[in-house]
Amino acid sequence: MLQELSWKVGGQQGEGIDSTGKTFSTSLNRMGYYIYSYRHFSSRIKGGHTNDNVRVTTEPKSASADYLDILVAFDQETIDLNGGELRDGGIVIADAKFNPNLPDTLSSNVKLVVMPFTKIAEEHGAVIMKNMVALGATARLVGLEANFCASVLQSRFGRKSQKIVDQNLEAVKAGYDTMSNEQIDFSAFKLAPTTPDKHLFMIGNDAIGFGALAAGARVMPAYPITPASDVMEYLIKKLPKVGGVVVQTEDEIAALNMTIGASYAGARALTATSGPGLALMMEALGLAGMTETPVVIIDTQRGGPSTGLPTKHEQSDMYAVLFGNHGEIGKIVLTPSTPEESFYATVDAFNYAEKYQCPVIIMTDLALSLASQSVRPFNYDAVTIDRGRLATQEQLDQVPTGQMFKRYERTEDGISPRVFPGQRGGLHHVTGVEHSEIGRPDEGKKNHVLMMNKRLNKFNGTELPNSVSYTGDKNPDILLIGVGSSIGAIDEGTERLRKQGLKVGHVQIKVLSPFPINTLTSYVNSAKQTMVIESNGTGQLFHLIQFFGLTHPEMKSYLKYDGTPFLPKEIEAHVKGSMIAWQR
Amino acid sequence: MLQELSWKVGGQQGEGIDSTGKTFSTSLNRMGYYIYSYRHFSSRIKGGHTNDNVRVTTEPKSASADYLDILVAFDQETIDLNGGELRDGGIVIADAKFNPNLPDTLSSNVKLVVMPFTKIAEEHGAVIMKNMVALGATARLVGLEANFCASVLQSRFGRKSQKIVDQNLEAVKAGYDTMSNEQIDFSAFKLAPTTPDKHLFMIGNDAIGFGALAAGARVMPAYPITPASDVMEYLIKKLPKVGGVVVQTEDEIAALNMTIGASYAGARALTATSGPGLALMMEALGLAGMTETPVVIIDTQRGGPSTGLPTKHEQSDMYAVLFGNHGEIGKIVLTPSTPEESFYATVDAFNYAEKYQCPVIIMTDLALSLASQSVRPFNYDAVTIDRGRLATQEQLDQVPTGQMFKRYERTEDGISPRVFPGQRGGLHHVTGVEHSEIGRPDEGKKNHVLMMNKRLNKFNGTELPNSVSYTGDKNPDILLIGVGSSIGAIDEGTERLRKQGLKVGHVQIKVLSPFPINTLTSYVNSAKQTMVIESNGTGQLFHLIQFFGLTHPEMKSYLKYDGTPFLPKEIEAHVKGSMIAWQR
Amino acid sequence: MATVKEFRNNIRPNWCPGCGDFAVQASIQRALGNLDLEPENVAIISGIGCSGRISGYVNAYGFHGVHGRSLPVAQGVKLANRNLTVLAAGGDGDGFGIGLGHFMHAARRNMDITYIVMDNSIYGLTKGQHSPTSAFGFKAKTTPAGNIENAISPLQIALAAGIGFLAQGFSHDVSQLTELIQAGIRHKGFSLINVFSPCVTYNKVNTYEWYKEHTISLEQFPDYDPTNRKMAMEKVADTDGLCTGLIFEDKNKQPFDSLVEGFKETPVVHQDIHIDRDFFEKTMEEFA
Amino acid sequence: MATVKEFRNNIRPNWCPGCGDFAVQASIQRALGNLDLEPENVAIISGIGCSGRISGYVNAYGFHGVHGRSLPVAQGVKLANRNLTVLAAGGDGDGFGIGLGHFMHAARRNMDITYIVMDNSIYGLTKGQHSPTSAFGFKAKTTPAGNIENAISPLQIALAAGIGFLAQGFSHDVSQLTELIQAGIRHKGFSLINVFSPCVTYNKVNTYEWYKEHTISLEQFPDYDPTNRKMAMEKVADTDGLCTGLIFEDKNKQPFDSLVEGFKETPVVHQDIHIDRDFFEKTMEEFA
Ligand SMILES: Cc1ncc(C[n+]2csc(CCOP(=O)(O)OP(=O)(O)O)c2C)c(N)n1
Ligand SMILES: Cc1ncc(C[n+]2csc(CCOP(=O)(O)OP(=O)(O)O)c2C)c(N)n1
Ligand code: SF4
Ligand code: SF4
Ligand SMILES: [Mg+2]
Ligand SMILES: [Mg+2]
Repeated sequence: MLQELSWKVGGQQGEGIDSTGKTFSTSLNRMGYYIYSYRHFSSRIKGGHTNDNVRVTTEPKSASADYLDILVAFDQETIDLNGGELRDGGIVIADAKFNPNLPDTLSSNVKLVVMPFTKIAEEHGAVIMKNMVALGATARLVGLEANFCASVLQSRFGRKSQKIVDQNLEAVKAGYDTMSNEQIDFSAFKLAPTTPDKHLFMIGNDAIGFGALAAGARVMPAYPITPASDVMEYLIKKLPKVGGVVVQTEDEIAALNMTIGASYAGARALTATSGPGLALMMEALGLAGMTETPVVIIDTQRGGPSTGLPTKHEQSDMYAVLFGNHGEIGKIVLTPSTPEESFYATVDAFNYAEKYQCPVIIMTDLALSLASQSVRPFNYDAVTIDRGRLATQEQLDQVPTGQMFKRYERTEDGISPRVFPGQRGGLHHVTGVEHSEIGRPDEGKKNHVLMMNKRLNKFNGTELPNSVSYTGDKNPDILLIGVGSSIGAIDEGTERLRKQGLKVGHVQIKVLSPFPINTLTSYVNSAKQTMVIESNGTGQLFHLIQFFGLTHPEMKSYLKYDGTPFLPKEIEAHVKGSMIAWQR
Repeated sequence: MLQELSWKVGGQQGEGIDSTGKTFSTSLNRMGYYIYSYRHFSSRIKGGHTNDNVRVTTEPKSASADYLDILVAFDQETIDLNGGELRDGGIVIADAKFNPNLPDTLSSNVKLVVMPFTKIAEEHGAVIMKNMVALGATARLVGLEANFCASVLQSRFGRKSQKIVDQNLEAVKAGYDTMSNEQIDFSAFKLAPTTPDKHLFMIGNDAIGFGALAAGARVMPAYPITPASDVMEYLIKKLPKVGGVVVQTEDEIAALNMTIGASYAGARALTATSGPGLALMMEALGLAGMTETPVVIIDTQRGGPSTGLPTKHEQSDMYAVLFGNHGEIGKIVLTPSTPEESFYATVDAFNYAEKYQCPVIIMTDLALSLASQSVRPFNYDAVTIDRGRLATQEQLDQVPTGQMFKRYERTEDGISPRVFPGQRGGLHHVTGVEHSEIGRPDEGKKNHVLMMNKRLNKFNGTELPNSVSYTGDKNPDILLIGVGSSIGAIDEGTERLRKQGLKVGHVQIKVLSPFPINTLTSYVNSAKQTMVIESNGTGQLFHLIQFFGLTHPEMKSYLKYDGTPFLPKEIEAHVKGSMIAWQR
Repeated sequence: MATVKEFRNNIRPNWCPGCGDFAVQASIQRALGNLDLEPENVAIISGIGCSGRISGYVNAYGFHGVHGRSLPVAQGVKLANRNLTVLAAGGDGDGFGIGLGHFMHAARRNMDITYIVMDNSIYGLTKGQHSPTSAFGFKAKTTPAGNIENAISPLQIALAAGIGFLAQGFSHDVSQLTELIQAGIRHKGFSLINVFSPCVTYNKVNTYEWYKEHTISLEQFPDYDPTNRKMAMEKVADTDGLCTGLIFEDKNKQPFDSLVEGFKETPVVHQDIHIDRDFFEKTMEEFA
Repeated sequence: MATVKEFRNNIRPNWCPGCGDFAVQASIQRALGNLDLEPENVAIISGIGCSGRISGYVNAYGFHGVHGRSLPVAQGVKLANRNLTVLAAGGDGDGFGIGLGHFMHAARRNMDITYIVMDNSIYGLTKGQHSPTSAFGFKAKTTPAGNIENAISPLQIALAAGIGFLAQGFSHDVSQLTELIQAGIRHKGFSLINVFSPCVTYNKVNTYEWYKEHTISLEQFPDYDPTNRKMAMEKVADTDGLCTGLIFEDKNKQPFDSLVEGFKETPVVHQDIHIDRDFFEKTMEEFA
């Protein structure tokens, strides 16, 4: 019996690999299993290898499994590229159509089951249903019902035609039956049962889109880019339902400037992009900072530099987000680790943006943005809306006639009252030039210093709530520090090492600005050794920690930058290796 | 007798204050004096206070003086705004036209000389010559000949008409004569003589423009922006003489992309900008890094954030230059301190760009870019041109037919041979997508890692020559670290403190990337206390040092961010204060 | 009710004496007064340049953004509050140089915004470089040997972009300009009023006199029909872009905000942004 | 002498089977072969999109830049080496969306570059969002309720920008397209060849069939005179931009590089960039 299952389906892009994986994972999620599903795809539309790796567990996990149990292959390339991930005793289920064979390196440990997916599909009405056949075969192998995906197929095709649903289910059943005839020890692949717990299933971008909707965002100007586009595409469907609007702008420069305009005029507004688009937003980002206009920017990191690896995972834009604009502004950067955190971080983002009157960037990485995961249902009551310091009409009425409203009043906490155009008595000026309290250009020495201080000191010393999470041992021998989607892999690595008797702690950083340096310092000081784990080539997080003055002779950097996220076993092995080396 | 003179002329923008200052300073420079002249101006064309502060010394200095000896005022505002800078015994020479008066705070220590500048000028033919009258008055006061500026006026107006030259000289003489009648102890203002040493007189931007010309730059696409425009405007005059071309592009995005295209096709190419334009160049900067295209970018820092203080001094774009592009690329950032260094740094920049095949940014600040200074003549023989690793035709002929040239060959040092389009046998592809050795998109895991390493490790551990300069005591009690134009003020501060018996050392950083962390570490370790001195609000250089792992409990940050450069006395006072506090 | 006075503030523009932009400022103030708008219901979004300062010189809500991006900001403002009268303004470099793409896209997107360009065929604030509307051969700081790029025709490109309202004014004629701005504001959709606004400091060719000599008012052509796009294109070509007055108006074009799916009459800014529990739960359910 | 073969490399395009871009690739290869150019004297600069990949699929020097910026890069290449045949290429989003400003400015700057846009009225590579040439009402991923922006007309804006050569092709007709590209390359100055290049995956409206039905070749109009700009503007308006063939050519326009002050016949890249001592000293003397 399998306590957890790691299954992968692969073939050519445009062949329906996506939806095969999605049908499988969604169905299992509905049954109460926890899913983590990660897609491999490339920057082209049809053709080229793609695969979907679905990990099925009975407890929440937020990483791919180390190994594959089952590989469903629609072409030889799938076997050649992914076969090596199969564990001893793993199975390849392959379409007979392409005369599959196992490379020599695999043949001794892995079993190849050849099934006529395409032929069976044809017999049931359409080649395209070969995916269904494969799902049926999988179901039989892991001990699910043949109709395990009925509800999902119903939701997907039911509105189109019941016939399609039925045909598909028959194809599934045919695959199921065919697999029954194979000589396999089915008990070895039987998936352990789970409690029928209800959870959502979504990608991080969904959680952000839904979070924005719930937080009251009503205007989203954006420009398509992988892996950010889903946020826009989600809100295009939803905002019309609440009187909001998405505008696909001509470029990212327009997107952020329009977001600024909308926010200035009182809407909660956001935009979403990835590296190349972020690069184009730098000037407007500075404008938002200088004019203290609350905006929310979603930055989904992908492989860089330049166009880089648009469909691959990387965490290499931390510097750009933190330091990319010219001049000095205050900004908040949130780095949630999971879709659940992404949802609440998005709600927080809008509140912070208006509370601190500054740009807030929610920074994800490709794995967080695009991996589908089981997620606890969100709590409606936990969604609150705080629009920050808005001037009341009484305050505005007190502005002496002939004078302007002090939009940039220098208050003790640096936060000034806001008004929206349209409000009587609130007239003032806004400019990206250094300005006075009423927003008039003012190049005076004293004024610049005071205004710089006002803008920069808003979060002096502040650590936002939940700036880090901590798991593992207190006073550990080694402290692992990560950011973003790596939480799952690092947590699993941590747990395994602890089971081996090592004292390991794990801090995941959830806020990059204001950077929680104090909290982090006490964690680092409580540990003998520290390892900063991140997906880039230069150690951005590592250097960032030093940037804030925290250095430590036993602080090491562990980098991975081949375009794929960390696996638990990699964390385990690398940390162990480092501890052995260190103890010697 | 004055060992040095600090003179300022002030009035409204558009009134010729600029050229008054320039005539004075250029004339004295020709006489062999050393000049440092700093203009105060604002972001408008006519009207608004402007002034030019000229410091005249017999030894090279690269900072404004602490105090004024003489203030020439064309309006009351000039006195009100600048009178406070006069030393005890200083003199205001003011145009009778506006009925000048000294504020009470000044009247006890400062002398007001009222002279009918405008009236005299009118008598000599044109109101506009009131500036000449003021220059004559100044000449008499400090003991220069009445025709001290004859050669400069000749060069300026001679080609137009000799009559204008003569009229102007007569106006100067009239001012001279009128001053002679004043009851002043002229001997107290007599300027010490100097050796008639020959030096150039220019702003940092001139030195960069001339450096680019000498280094063989032949294509400059750029977009106007303060304080960078002069570089373009200089080269517009010069490049046509050597078959080159300047294109005023539609924006900075086009400017850098066009620069990339020109360099790819074999020209030495550059662009120049300031903060807002730099922000727009981030995407193309990443492209240059990813495609290993040599480009030279001049970034002249001004007050930020956003449009900020376009005509004021600040050093707040260091982060943006170092970290602004998304993803990770290798780049070189040079930060010369003086026009002389700017010239050679520009020559170096083109050589480095082609040697390391990466973008090189020459970063100045407004004071360096725009202050006019005396400069030692440049050495023609020190200008060498090294175009880096270019494939020879023999190498190209060896590329097997049907194969492409390995433009991105993975060599030991990470530097690959280049060819230019037009070369037979050199066909290859260039892309901002991760690519193979022949430049084909390649998203493979292994390839990305190898290519990242290739690009990032080019300068691993390298410190470029002259990455820092050092003056002052060995093993100092306090080490001062600065960057850019502050060299003069810090050096003077250092000298004064040393004369007071303190042990002070001064490191000026000339290269921000690759950061000379090793050299810096040994300097910091040799000192008891360190103070990082910079013109911004967050301590960018300070944090940058920490970023590279160098922290020190006695490392302090000294920031100034009111839009004006450091004065020697400020350095002196602040450092002294800090040492006293520390010794207690 | 509001008058021109209420749109004046006590700030002295920092333009050079004689700059054409003063007349544009006055015309905007008059137009807004004539239209009986309240200052608080007007937002003026400007770019960077001498002209860009204008948002600070009209007593209304003013936003002075970055170079070339006034239109994206203005569109954002309009999205958030469709009840506001939104004006965008800036220079020829700002609007037809760095901002050209935004202009063309804003024109075809057609939000109800009135865009006023102070066209002096020069970069004023950066001290006299040539601009996209500088004529071929024009000498400026950056074209000492004469401009070798062909000038852009704001009128031609606006028509090509499918603009719904197009007019051209001249700083010399404040009453005409006032009327054009009024008409632009009244037009439901995107409108451009290109204004010949001489730079007396850096452009010694396209002076007031030059424009007086070279421009012709469309009133001189009694048969001219500004609702006829073809006629407009021809007239613009025939006059080499130097005609003034209302050049084109398409009154049937629907503005963007009236076309947005699900958009409400109440501006976004005045809506309750809380979503109700039911909608929340149902929407969440879609992820199960 | 070069033939079409020499412009083929052994790389299989990653486009979907049936994509219109294959025909554009073939046409470029044929045109270059027909013109008897050598692969090493041709540089193709492309943007980002499915179409942008084309610079890798022609055996010549190829540069695949960032999204929307092929023209600035291409102009840089031309400045450095005026002897090269420089092609720029990309999609409708790349060229008329994010890159629109560059296009208009490149057209008026008029360097000798041939720009080929693969116009499929969709964002292909990002999976089916509407593009600036998508028609009003068009349904795409980002316009589920139908596009509410008006499409840009590449032909109208090109003419408005003062372009010297304008043609339109269709992927269905490789021989016409080949000829247009040849003519564009031969034209001394900036040329645009807009190509209807159907996206078979995401655009289910503007299919091969649709274009076949809706486009009309200018050959059908024997009196059509492509040297007559006015006629061109009318024809473009009359056919709603759906005509194919050579639309306009102004043979008298001088390209940028022939107008640059002091520019030499020898390309910059082949000049000795050392300056001589005399010039150095004299130039330095100006600072004394
Ligand atoms: C991104 C950016 N690039 C350059 C500048 C510098 N700059 C300020 S105004 C301006 C052009 C002004 O010309 P125009 O728009 O015609 O306005 P005018 O001053 O003539 O009214 C430029 C290039 C800037 N502020 N921002
Ligand atoms: C700055 C930037 N923004 C967004 C993207 C994402 N992106 C890649 S291609 C593309 C549009 C493609 O459309 P089009 O230019 O029409 O080319 P097609 O794929 O249709 O040939 C976009 C938005 C990007 N690469 N860079
Ligand atoms: S420089 Fe020209 S545009 Fe600017 S304020 Fe002066 S006259 Fe007006
Ligand atoms: S998605 Fe469309 S444009 Fe892209 S390759 Fe496929 S058919 Fe061509
Ligand atoms: Mg202008
Ligand atoms: Mg397209």
